[in-house]
Amino acid sequence: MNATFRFFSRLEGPQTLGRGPLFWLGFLVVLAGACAYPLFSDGYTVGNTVYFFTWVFMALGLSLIWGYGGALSFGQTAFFGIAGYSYGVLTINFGAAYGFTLVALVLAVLFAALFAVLLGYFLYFGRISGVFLGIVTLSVTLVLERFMAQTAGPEWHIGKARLNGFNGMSAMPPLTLPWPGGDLVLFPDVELYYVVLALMVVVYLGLRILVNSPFGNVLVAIRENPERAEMLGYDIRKYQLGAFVIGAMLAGLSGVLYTSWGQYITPSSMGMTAAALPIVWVAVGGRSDLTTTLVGTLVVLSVFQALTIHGSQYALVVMGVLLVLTVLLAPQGLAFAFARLIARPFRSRKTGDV
Amino acid sequence: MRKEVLLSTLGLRAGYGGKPVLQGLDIEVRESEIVAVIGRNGVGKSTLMKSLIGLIPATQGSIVYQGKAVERLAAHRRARLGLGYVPQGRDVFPRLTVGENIAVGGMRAGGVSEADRERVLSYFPILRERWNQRAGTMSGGQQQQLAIGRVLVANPSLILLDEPSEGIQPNIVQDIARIMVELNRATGTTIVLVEQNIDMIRAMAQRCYVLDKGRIVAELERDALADGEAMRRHLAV
Amino acid sequence: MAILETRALNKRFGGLHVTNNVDLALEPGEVHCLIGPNGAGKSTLFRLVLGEHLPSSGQILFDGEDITAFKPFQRIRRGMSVKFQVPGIFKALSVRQNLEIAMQHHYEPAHLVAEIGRLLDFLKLAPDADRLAGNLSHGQKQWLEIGMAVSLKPKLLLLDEPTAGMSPEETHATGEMVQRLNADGMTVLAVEHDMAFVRQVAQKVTVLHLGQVFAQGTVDEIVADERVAAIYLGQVAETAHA
Amino acid sequence: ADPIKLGVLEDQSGDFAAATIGKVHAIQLAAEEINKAGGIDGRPLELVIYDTQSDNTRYQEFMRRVLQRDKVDAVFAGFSSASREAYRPIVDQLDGFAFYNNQYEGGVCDAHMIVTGAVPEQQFSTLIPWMMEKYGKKVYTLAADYNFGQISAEWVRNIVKEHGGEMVGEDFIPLGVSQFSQNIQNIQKAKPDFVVTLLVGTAQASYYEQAAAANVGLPMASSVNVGQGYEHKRFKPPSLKDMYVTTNYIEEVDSPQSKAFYDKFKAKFPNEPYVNQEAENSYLAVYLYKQMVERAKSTKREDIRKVIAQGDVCMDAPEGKVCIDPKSQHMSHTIYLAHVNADHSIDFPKVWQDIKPYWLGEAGCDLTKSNPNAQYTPSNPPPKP
Amino acid sequence: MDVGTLAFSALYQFGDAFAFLVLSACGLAVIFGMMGVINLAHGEFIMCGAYVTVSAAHAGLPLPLAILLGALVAALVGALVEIVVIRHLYERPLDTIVATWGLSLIATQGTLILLGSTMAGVGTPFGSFQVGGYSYSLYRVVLFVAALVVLAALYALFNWTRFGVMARATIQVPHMAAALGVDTRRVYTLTFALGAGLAGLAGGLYAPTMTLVPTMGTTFIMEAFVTVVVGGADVFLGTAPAAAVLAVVKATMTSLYGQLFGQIGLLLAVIIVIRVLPRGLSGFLLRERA
Ligand SMILES: Nc1ncnc2c1ncn2[C@@H]1O[C@H](COP(=O)(O)OP(=O)(O)OP(=O)(O)O)[C@@H](O)[C@H]1O
Ligand SMILES: Nc1ncnc2c1ncn2[C@@H]1O[C@H](COP(=O)(O)OP(=O)(O)OP(=O)(O)O)[C@@H](O)[C@H]1O
Ligand SMILES: NC(N)=O
Ligand SMILES: [Mg+2]
Ligand SMILES: [Mg+2]
Repeated sequence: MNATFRFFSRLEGPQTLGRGPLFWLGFLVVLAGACAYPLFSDGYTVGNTVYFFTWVFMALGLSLIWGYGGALSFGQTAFFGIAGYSYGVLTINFGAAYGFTLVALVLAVLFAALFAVLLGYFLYFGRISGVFLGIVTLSVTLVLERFMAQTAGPEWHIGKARLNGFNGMSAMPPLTLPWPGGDLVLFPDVELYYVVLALMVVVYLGLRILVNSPFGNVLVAIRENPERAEMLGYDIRKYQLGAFVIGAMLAGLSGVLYTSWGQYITPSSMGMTAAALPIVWVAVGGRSDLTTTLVGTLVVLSVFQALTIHGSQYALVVMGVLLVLTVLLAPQGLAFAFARLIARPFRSRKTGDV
Repeated sequence: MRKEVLLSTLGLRAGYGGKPVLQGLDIEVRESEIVAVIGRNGVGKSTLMKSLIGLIPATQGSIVYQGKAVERLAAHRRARLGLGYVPQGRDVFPRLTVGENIAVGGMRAGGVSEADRERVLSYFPILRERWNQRAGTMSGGQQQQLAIGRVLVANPSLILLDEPSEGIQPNIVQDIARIMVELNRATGTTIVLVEQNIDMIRAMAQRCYVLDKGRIVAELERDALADGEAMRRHLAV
Repeated sequence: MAILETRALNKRFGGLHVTNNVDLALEPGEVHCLIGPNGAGKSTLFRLVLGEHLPSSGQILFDGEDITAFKPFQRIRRGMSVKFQVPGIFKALSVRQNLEIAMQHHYEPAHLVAEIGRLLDFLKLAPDADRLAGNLSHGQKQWLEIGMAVSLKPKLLLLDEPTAGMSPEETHATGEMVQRLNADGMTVLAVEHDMAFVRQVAQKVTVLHLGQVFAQGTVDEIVADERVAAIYLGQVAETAHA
Repeated sequence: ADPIKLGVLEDQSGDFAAATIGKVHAIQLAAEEINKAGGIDGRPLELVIYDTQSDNTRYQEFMRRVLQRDKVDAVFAGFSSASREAYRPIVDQLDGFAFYNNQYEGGVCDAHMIVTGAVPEQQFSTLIPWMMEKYGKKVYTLAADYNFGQISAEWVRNIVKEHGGEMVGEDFIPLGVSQFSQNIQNIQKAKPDFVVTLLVGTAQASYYEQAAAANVGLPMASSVNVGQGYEHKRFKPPSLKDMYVTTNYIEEVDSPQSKAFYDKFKAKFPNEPYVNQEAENSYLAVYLYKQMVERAKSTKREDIRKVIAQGDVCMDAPEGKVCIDPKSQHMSHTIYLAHVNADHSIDFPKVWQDIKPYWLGEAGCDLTKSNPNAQYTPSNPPPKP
Repeated sequence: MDVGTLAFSALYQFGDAFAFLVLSACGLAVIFGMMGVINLAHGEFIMCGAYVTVSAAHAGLPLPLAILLGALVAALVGALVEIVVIRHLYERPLDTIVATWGLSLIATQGTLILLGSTMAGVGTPFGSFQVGGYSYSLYRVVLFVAALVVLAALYALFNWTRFGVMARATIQVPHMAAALGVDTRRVYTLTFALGAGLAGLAGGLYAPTMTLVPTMGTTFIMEAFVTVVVGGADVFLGTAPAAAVLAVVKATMTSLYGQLFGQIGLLLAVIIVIRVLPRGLSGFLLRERA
């Protein structure tokens, strides 16, 4: 009991919206709903929901880097792409047997992390900040896109895996779970749904603990006033780098899940439009909180998809209008505006007296 | 004989996003007067100054300047009517040069005349010396001098001074007090002064409001100001 | 051995020689005030000591160690802390969180909450603990920043105009706080223009002028120095709170 | 009777919209005609249309949607090859049946796919020898720097060599680039007899205007421009003067079938800026599908493929006669050589009948025997058995 | 080939790249440098200028006037956008990324719906000239001159006029500028309109040489951002040298290794410049200025 309490108390703090028994009760209800829902739904809806879920990791990572750390990374898609391609190259070369796809997933995320360490070191130890950071990260992802787009020729291959240029790489196996009596192939259906849902819950709770820890405190401090944070004795570059790498790994996780979901990865996943989308999700949801980011991302993804399905040629116009209105009318993000209305009984975070 | 009222507030209330700070303030500033406003930290002195110049809206009450209700006017309109404002914390334009900062100060009057510029530079010689230095790289006290000079070039008829002595070396504090008094005598410029520095208040002010928790709790006339002990008591309310 | 020592320290900005061959030594346990005209180079000297600026030449020693090339956070970890001239706080965070961030690595988690509470009382900010720091009045921000600096329990506390914008009363209280910290063994280096404060706390005073050490001595010696009066204090400097 | 459902995934907005809105309209036109005439075997044709917004991820989302939720019988999908590659794994995974009604770089050997567009061997084996004969043997290629451009350039290179010509230059242009001063100079320096322009997308089409402004004055040959992006209508004459294009259809084709098709199209969609070859490919694909379903008496892919295997699935399309090749499930086409005059009017110096999509079959793709779900290129051919 | 021909062609390629970088960037630079707003709808203002220019030319207006009209209309649209949307976001500049991205969606798709997927061009004026066996488009030279004129005019405007000083003051400490009598709202509106108008001018100038489609603005975006960033915070000091440096990089890489490397070279140049000079070229130029 006491241990449970301590566990929950580490999940809470001034850095996250929602606390107290009521909030967690609500959380469990939502989780139970999410677990039960495939039983009442069809394959398409489940597969489509998994598709939405795959993007959430990248959004949460950006929330950590940008919302908490104050550094706008415009290049999360670079890590997404690197991990996606890595997964493709690894599994095309080594197959899917013996649960190798899971090894490939881990390795791919590690590649993204490694790249983030290099890039992050270059950025933060070079004291690049503000919009310059955004533009450098954007440039990096655009370089990757341009480069990958022209790898159509036969000379561009890693082992058996052709990079295949702008058309994108396909034919990699989906994720598999080793299972007694034959591996479980995770096609975009119920099995994959539960795996990704579990991952999402773990990542969400893990990030909550992280941002409410002393590490999270320092991260927020750096966002507010880096000079002061340094003058309190913190090596701010290490904290920023830490957040950047974690955010990159989450983007990488999204990349692997996406690649496995559609058995396809393309340079456009690293292009300008793709790079702008995570920023939109996170900003619309409310970047300075994990929960709002998560909810906001899912809302934006489903609203935009629904609009595209039903809105015909006006879909993009309506999307644009919605974005502008959201920014104007819900300055802290849509989810935050809703949360403020709904979460009152949950004793929302104290935001002072503004 | 009393001069005409230049600026007055009636039941002035103002605050920050729903949080009231000024709780119905009545003050009167007469032409060519130097009035001080004193009070502890956080009682609302700067809030009063900001609402007078128009940087925060009055939620209730009126502000009358030269017989005209100005509480609905935007800050730049009030400035153009002759209000000058030296904020607490200087707020110079950091990436403009000293000269450009001065130029912005003269904007409301349509430009800085040679004579005005020379007058201000004679008050604060360091500004001439550093004419092309970026204001953000000036020392704290130098910035404060710039903030004051920037307002003086436009010859405002009423100056709102929020803690002008802050960060200034003692002998220049005395200079500033002297300059202000001279200016007041020579041109009839009216001054509202928020200060913690008793010497400066005594050197300048003819009258003084004591503020506490957003209300005027006392009004001291000239002779009361002479009593240092009483002053200190009020500042410590 | 001096706790802080600068040797032939120089800093130039373009053609401007802002710190000119400064040799300064601080004895452990002293309260040392640095005064001098606006633009004399006091804040710059602070920034050099803290590593915000790198010197054009010269050396800085802290506790016998050469820290000239250290990063700011490394210096802080060796036992300095600072309150800047312009208040540096975390504006969008609550007052309590500001202190928590400062203190979290200096206190056991179990004691942290209580310690924060004590400091809040001490700073008279308890009623404002859950407000955003950016919404405090100017003076309150000063207090908060002093509190953050002090909470690091530094060996050397650097204060740049700690009482700017404070009423005489509060200035006095700040002086008392400095004296108390000093009594517990903390060395303090303060830049101040408020001579009442200097008189209250300083055991030694250094006057900086045009980037150079211009005079040094006790408060009385400095106040009596006509050269200092001429460049800095003016004639009637000292009547009010003597 | 139950309707037959046809999914339509085409870009009606975004970068490619200019070339693809007409594809949707062509499908609507065909469906309307078929339904008026009693449907397919008495079953009405129902279209499920989504706008893929020139975005690969939308193809992935909507391909799942049409196959799983809307349960369509077949899907007509895709303009860019990248979008085709994005949805193809999903079609394979969900065992769907998709028509790619677009000219492309060739090589898709996938039993779940039928391709009605033209491929390089059809367009270049005709175009390049003709150009070399008329203008000379020195050739310069300016191509989009991605699969389509690179593979097409490879075809050009091979054919030029076979015919004893010489490549005097090759420039590859990243998609989205719109400034060509350096390339224009490179071309002038190499002094080719003609330039093969394989430029894709609206931005790259700016080349023509810029080359004309610099007075390059060389004849041009293309498999993709004019037929797809109707550049001769968009740019002011004479910037496309002496451009030669092999295409299986454009609205200027002067035959009774073509006229009839064009008139029907314009009657239904009077604002259509141009009826391009992809519109015709899409239109004929609907009729082809009708014929196959009626012959198979089923909409199941396996039944339809049995009909294809008979090797006689042919029809009279607006361009002329076309047939499906059972090995590759690609189409034979009538190839028109369109020539752009100084005033941007078009004439057709040459027409080739019944050009087969021979390469895949010769290289070893045989869908009647096995299904590799792969895409091959001349430098990456199918593994020899 | 003789040295003169070679030199001229190198110069021409440089000038061509320079003009494209400057004209793409200056509208963005004004809005970003002055207001801190990252305008992702920059390309759509360019498109607006191009569309208006071409429509006006089709309607019979002489091309130079049509171009000016394009710039003017873009400026008016910019003013409107500022008043309706941007004005409310100055406190949170990063949110303008989302808002302007939304605006760009509205603009591109709205144009597609209203005006169709393409528009017919007007053709490039002035013809060509010959230097040492190569023929060049004279209009590209005009573009280069236009870029120089725009740079000079901007520099003069912001450094030598009241408006310039007012605008820079407003951007830095808006409340203080207001308290000193500056009508900050008007300054913001005018500045944004100026940026939009410059984008429109770029669109108008390039319209005769390009495909006219609703998404045409995107082809300017990368060059625009790269130039602004390499230039650094002070746009008037930074844009010209940044465009010059980048034009050399781009022209050289393109001529040696082709367009792909021209583009990748540009992007790598950004990364390297920012690493070496974290505050851009203007930060570097200003570093020692007391
Ligand atoms: N921007 C702001 N947002 C919210 N509250 C504010 C803001 N600025 C000041 N306050 C609050 O308003 C009250 C009055 O502040 P004000 O700055 O007017 O005090 P002051 O009398 O000038 O104090 P000081 O002597 O410290 O300058 C204080 O409680 C302060 O916390
Ligand atoms: N980055 C810089 N570039 C140019 N000059 C500078 C820079 N920083 C400081 N200076 C100059 O160096 C001198 C010393 O400044 P410093 O801030 O150290 O003064 P100070 O003694 O703290 O003065 P104050 O009492 O006014 O705070 C001043 O003349 C200032 O203008
Ligand atoms: N299929 C093409 N042209 O990409
Ligand atoms: Mg105040
Ligand atoms: Mg100082």
